[in-house]
Amino acid sequence: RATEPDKLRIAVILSAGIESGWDGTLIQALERVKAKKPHGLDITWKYTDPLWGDDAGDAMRLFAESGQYDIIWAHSTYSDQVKKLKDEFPNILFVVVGSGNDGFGGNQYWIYKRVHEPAYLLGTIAGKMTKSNKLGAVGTFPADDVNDEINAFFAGAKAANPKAERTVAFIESWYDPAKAAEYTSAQIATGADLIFQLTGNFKPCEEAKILCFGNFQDQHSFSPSTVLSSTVALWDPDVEHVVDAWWAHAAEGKPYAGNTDKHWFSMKDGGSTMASYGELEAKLPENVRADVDALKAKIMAGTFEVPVDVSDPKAH
Amino acid sequence: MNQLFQEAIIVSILAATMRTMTPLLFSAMGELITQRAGIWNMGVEGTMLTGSFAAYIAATTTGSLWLAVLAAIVAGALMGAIIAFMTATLRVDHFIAGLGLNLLAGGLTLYWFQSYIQGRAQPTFSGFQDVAIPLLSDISVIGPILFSQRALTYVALLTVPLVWFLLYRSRYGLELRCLGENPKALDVKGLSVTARQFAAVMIGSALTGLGGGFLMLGFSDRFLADFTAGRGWIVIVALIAGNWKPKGVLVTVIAFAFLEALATHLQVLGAPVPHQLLLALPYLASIGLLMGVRFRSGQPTRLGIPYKRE
Amino acid sequence: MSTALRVEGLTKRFAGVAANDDVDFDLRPGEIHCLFGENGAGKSTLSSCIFGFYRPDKGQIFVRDQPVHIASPIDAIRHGIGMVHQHFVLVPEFTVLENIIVGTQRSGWRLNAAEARQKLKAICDGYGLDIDFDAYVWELPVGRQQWVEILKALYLDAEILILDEPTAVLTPAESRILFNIMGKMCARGLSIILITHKLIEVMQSNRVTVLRKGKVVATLNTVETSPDELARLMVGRAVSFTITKPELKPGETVVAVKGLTAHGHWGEAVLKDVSFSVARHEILGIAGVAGNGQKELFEVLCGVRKAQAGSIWLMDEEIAGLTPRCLMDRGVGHIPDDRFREGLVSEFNVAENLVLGWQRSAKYRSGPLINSKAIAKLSRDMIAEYQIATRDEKVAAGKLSGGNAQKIIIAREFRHAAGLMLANQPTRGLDVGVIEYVQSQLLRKRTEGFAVILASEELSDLFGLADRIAVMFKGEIMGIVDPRNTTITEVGAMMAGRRQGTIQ
Amino acid sequence: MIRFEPRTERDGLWTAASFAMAVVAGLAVSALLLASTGADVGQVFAALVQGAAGSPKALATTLVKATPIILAGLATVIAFRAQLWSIGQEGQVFAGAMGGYLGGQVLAGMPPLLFFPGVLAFGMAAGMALGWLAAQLRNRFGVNEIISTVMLNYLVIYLLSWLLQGGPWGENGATISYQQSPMLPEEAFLPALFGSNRLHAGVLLPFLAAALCAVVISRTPLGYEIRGLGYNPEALRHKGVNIARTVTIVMMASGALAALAGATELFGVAHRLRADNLIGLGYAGIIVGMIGGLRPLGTVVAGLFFGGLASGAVYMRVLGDVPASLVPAIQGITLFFFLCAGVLARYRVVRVAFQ
Ligand SMILES: Nc1ncnc2c1ncn2[C@@H]1O[C@H](COP(=O)(O)OP(=O)(O)OP(=O)(O)O)[C@@H](O)[C@H]1O
Ligand SMILES: Nc1ncnc2c1ncn2[C@@H]1O[C@H](COP(=O)(O)OP(=O)(O)OP(=O)(O)O)[C@@H](O)[C@H]1O
Ligand SMILES: [Mg+2]
Ligand SMILES: [Mg+2]
Repeated sequence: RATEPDKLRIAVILSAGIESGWDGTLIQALERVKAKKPHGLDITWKYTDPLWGDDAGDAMRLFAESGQYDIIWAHSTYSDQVKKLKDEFPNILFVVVGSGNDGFGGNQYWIYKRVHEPAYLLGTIAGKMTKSNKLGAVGTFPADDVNDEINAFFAGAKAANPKAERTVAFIESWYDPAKAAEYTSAQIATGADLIFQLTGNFKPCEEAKILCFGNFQDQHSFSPSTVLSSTVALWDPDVEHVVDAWWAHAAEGKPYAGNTDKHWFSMKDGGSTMASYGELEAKLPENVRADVDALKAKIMAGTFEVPVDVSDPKAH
Repeated sequence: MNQLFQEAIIVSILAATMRTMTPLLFSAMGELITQRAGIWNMGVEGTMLTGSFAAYIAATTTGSLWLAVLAAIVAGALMGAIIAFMTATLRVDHFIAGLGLNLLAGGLTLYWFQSYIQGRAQPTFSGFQDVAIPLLSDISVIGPILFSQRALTYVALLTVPLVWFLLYRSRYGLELRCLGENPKALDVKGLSVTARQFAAVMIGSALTGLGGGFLMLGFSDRFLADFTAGRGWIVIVALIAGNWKPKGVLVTVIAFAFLEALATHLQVLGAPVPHQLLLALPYLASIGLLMGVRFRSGQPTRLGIPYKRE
Repeated sequence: MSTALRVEGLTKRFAGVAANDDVDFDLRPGEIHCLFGENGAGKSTLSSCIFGFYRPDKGQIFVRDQPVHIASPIDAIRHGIGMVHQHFVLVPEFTVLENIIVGTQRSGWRLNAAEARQKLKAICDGYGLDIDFDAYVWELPVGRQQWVEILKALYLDAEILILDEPTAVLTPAESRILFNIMGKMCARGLSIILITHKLIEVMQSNRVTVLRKGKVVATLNTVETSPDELARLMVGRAVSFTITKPELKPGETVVAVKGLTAHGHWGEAVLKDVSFSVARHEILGIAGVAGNGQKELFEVLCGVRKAQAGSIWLMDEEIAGLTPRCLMDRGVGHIPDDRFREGLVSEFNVAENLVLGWQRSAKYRSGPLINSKAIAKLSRDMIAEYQIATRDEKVAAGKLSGGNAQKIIIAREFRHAAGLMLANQPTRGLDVGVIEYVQSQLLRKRTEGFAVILASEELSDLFGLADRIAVMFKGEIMGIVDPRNTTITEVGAMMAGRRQGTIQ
Repeated sequence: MIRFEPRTERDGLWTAASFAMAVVAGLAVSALLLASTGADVGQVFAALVQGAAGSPKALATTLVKATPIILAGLATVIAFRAQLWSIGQEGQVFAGAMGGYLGGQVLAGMPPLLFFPGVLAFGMAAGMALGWLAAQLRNRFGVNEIISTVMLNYLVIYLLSWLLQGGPWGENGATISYQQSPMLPEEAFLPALFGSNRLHAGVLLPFLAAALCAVVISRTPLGYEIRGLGYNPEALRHKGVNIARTVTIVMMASGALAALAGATELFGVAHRLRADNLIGLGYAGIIVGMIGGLRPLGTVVAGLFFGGLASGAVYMRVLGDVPASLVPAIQGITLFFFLCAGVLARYRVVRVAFQ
């Protein structure tokens, strides 16, 4: 290339809408990366409403054909659609995210997002703080990148408190607050006194006056009196990784080399973190906080590895 | 699993039954009024959804839950007006009008919702809390089940005798049932069938909308797409299975809510079956129950048949 | 006041066709004025226009010589007009009282049942009527339901009463009571418009207006006319009322029923140990007040109802329990009493109705498809043969008048049946011209060698047509008599529950 | 004074005018809705039209999107014409995809001429089984078909969830992943037409099916019985038609048509079994069947209209910057105007003189 590019335009195809943790955190990461101006690039982006399946494919094609975009970032499971497009638009970098995809390599980059490490930390807190020795988790669908969190949460709890028992429920829906509430209440009725809430409804915790944990973004503001902490997805390393790959191709002429295996940035790499305790910090016993901080430090130093377990979580 | 018979779990199941029942009961009573007036409104789902949405908007803009309740009622009545216009005035096929309403309500609420939250964090609200009735709620076992519920749960239970009284003891009820059985009998006495069906559908739909409103205000803190998730269909099923009688509808709604609560708790207790089977339990059991019962159909004779004079 | 009600130049069109064409009509105070005319002549339409139920296209109505605007039944009721419709406008699920008071109360939340009950009781006492106000209407026999209809009008203080074919569903005895009461009403100053197809009843009125094809043909003082003249005015030709039945020797037995017992929906016995047989060239009449098992008997015979016990032999085959399809294939024809519910699909056109039940027959198919050409041709033949008054075979059956709809059923059944014809009330509600025609067709089948089972509430018809008459009461056969040596009174007594032989 | 009076005969021109008015009114109200949220109306509609019919590719997308909707619509037509109020299309679409998937496993390796008819037959058989079940529940146990079909919808959807998650059909590999089956082998993709990469051979099915339905309904004894069943089952019973049998046939035929939608969607579009792209097709079919006046031809037209909207929707979202849900809103609004037009078409205005 004669001149190095100074602009990077990204089209993002959302999966649930920016109000959701999954999509919202990506946009926030984009803002942060943009501010850093990697390679001196002026990064701009445009995102769609939630689109699925073939509609997502059509949207990708539209973006690709418009010639206006350098990276097309499909924020959910669209590798089937990308497969049809990637060779037709070899200069565009396609990103697919999360479970349910295949790695084709080339100009398709497959980004995985696991927040199992912070989930393990939350589990540690839960294991130490539970009085009933019963913990609950309410999930949407038992997908790969949901199971890893739930399993890690309970693994952390078990390590901290061998007596900790677990209850798990799936509502089989991405959105049904009423059902979510009922499953949470049922877990509380079985004696669970700390809930890992992946379905976003904290009302039952408020009513039962128990603490719970949010997922994927800092959900403290959703329910300041109950959400002690949350797992938080940070897409910054993913975005930077993709931007670098694009730069290497566009500015330096290197071929794209998308991954064919699952790859994710760990907590150590800045791919995820645990939200602060906010005003609930006082509820956390000093020793628990110290233990969690120590564990976190070990994870960050790479001396402790949280195992990835994506098997179907069962109550026991 | 053996925890199932522990008192705390049983109480929780029954308390959950009461909660789950509430929105269904409001909406089913509303639909009962509508159908007894001869209008087979298939738009329950859409009406409930609109009620939920209106409640959400009102709750997040005004901060008042009771204004939100009012908004759900008004929104329901407006949906009722659409249905009434299509069925009673234009005499369009009732099924078509109702299914169309579902489509319209699904699209409009989502469109407005997305416009409402565009470019900002989704506003939330804090919904109804349980109201413990003094003394009564302290009774062991049944106290938390019956007397520590959200205020609207008591209201919902109250609508059953009220609707019964309206239908069977008031002159409006007699006229209303006449609309469903043989509207011509009112027409030949010079009373406007259309006006009465309009009133009935609007009042019924207002209640249906309130059911959707409760779903929002009692269970959630925010609106989402397809918020009612098929509960409108359960309402219609409850009406048929309840044989169009207030008491029958109450019983079916409770039975359905109980099955759902039971399935929820079974899953949480780790029943050794696929969780999908537990989720399907209320539906499986409903079919099974209906295969067993036989009764003289209480279906209004002219239900769903547009009334034409000439 | 010279007239209670007057109509000038009233025209009412349905989709362009005039059902009433420039009708002039007047009703004098205290008189019974008959409207007489063929099926579809426009009698009900005229009544409905007066009652404000239909909006006429043209014309003026005067009540007690004052021009009035009647836009809805509420106006009519306000002017003291009451109407009993040709078909019941009742809610079967309501009690008698509820049926009467629904829509009449103008204020208050609660039902004023007690007040209404008193007012009704006064009305009933005045006319010597006895009716259980708390019975559900579905429990009542049709005759009683008619009283409920009349009470509805009286309860609204009607002074001008329109009765549209009230006697079509009444027994002769009930009709007599009705006429008695109408007499009392007139004596109290009520004026009555009566629609009926029965000439004996027309002759009991004060005046009669004859309608034909929507136009008034004549208005006559009843004493100055005769049944023959009325019939001629109505149909436009002479009608013969005497049935001439050729003497025929019964042939072999076609159908034999033994010990037939059937249960109703609630397990009650609706047929008890019924036995009879019918031979070729024979018409077996079934007499009885409606609701005494005739309908159920026909239903069992044509296969739509299961019998609990007993046997039915058709020629040499036991047919009890066979489906309607099997029986139709064995030549059983059936004219049901409820023509629009059981005999026709109103939304289907005439041609389609003429092959109802035979749509799969090879005659009307070409390959897997329906052969509409063949059906159209057959239809045109049958329309001509049976003189069905319709524009063509593509008109929906529901748009035809009752008489012409009945002709479709008769044509179809006569065309496809071979051997046994079941006819339940085939002439109910028909005008005299059509009755004459239907009766002649039944006799023709008899001559051709059919066995015919004919139920009718008109004893005179049965006596004219039947070779033997079986009298039914509460699901039982009280006896089978020979009309040539039995009187109508004797049969009437059996219809009320006396057994044959116990009559002196 | 003027008033509305029913027409005896349909007036083609007036009918067309009524529906044209409905389209205009529907779009006008939709434009108001758009304007109410500050969108650029012209741009949005331009994008919509471009995406629906602006290019051969757009037209192909429209056809592909219309295919399952029309098939489910025909399922509605058959059932509703017999006044069997089946709401089971949704579950039957799922069943069709599931049956087809099973067929794909059973018939793997067969030559295409056997394979594709075979898998479609498997799919249809699954839908027929559901229809049969609802019919039996009605005939034997008197369970209203609205209830049974609504319930069966839930059951089928949960069954699919189990099959894909915990059951035998989940995507293999080390992990149980998203709820989806593995990708079908390439030779199991419905062949493409005209070398297009999206226009699969399945798009021909709705037209064949519609023609078949039209002939069956209006020209065969069975169709006669279906129509009669809708109008007056009692008369049919008296005239020797086996009502229970007819109900069973109708429900099975309806199930088969809806299932065909699911199977073509699987083999023609998604190429793997998953719920996402099947959700809502059955309900859309009900609406389309009804907008089509419960006539096969009308259903095809209405289905193409809906397909166009769905296909244009993507353009609209991407180019027009409006919320995705505008399309269902437009669909709902136009549906209501269509219903009004249907009424209007049957009336005419007359002058009357009566005091
Ligand atoms: N609602 C209607 N729509 C269209 N045409 C009608 C309607 N009602 C009556 N007609 C037509 O008007 C004509 C007169 O009908 P009407 O009911 O007044 O006859 P009728 O004299 O009462 O006959 P019947 O003795 O059979 O009761 C008939 O030809 C009929 O087809
Ligand atoms: N929707 C309609 N369109 C056209 N004609 C109609 C319609 N409804 C009824 N009619 C006609 O109106 C007339 C009156 O109908 P109605 O049912 O009152 O009496 P009927 O059919 O003559 O029966 P019957 O005299 O044997 O009791 C009949 O001629 C009938 O065919
Ligand atoms: Mg009449
Ligand atoms: Mg008549």
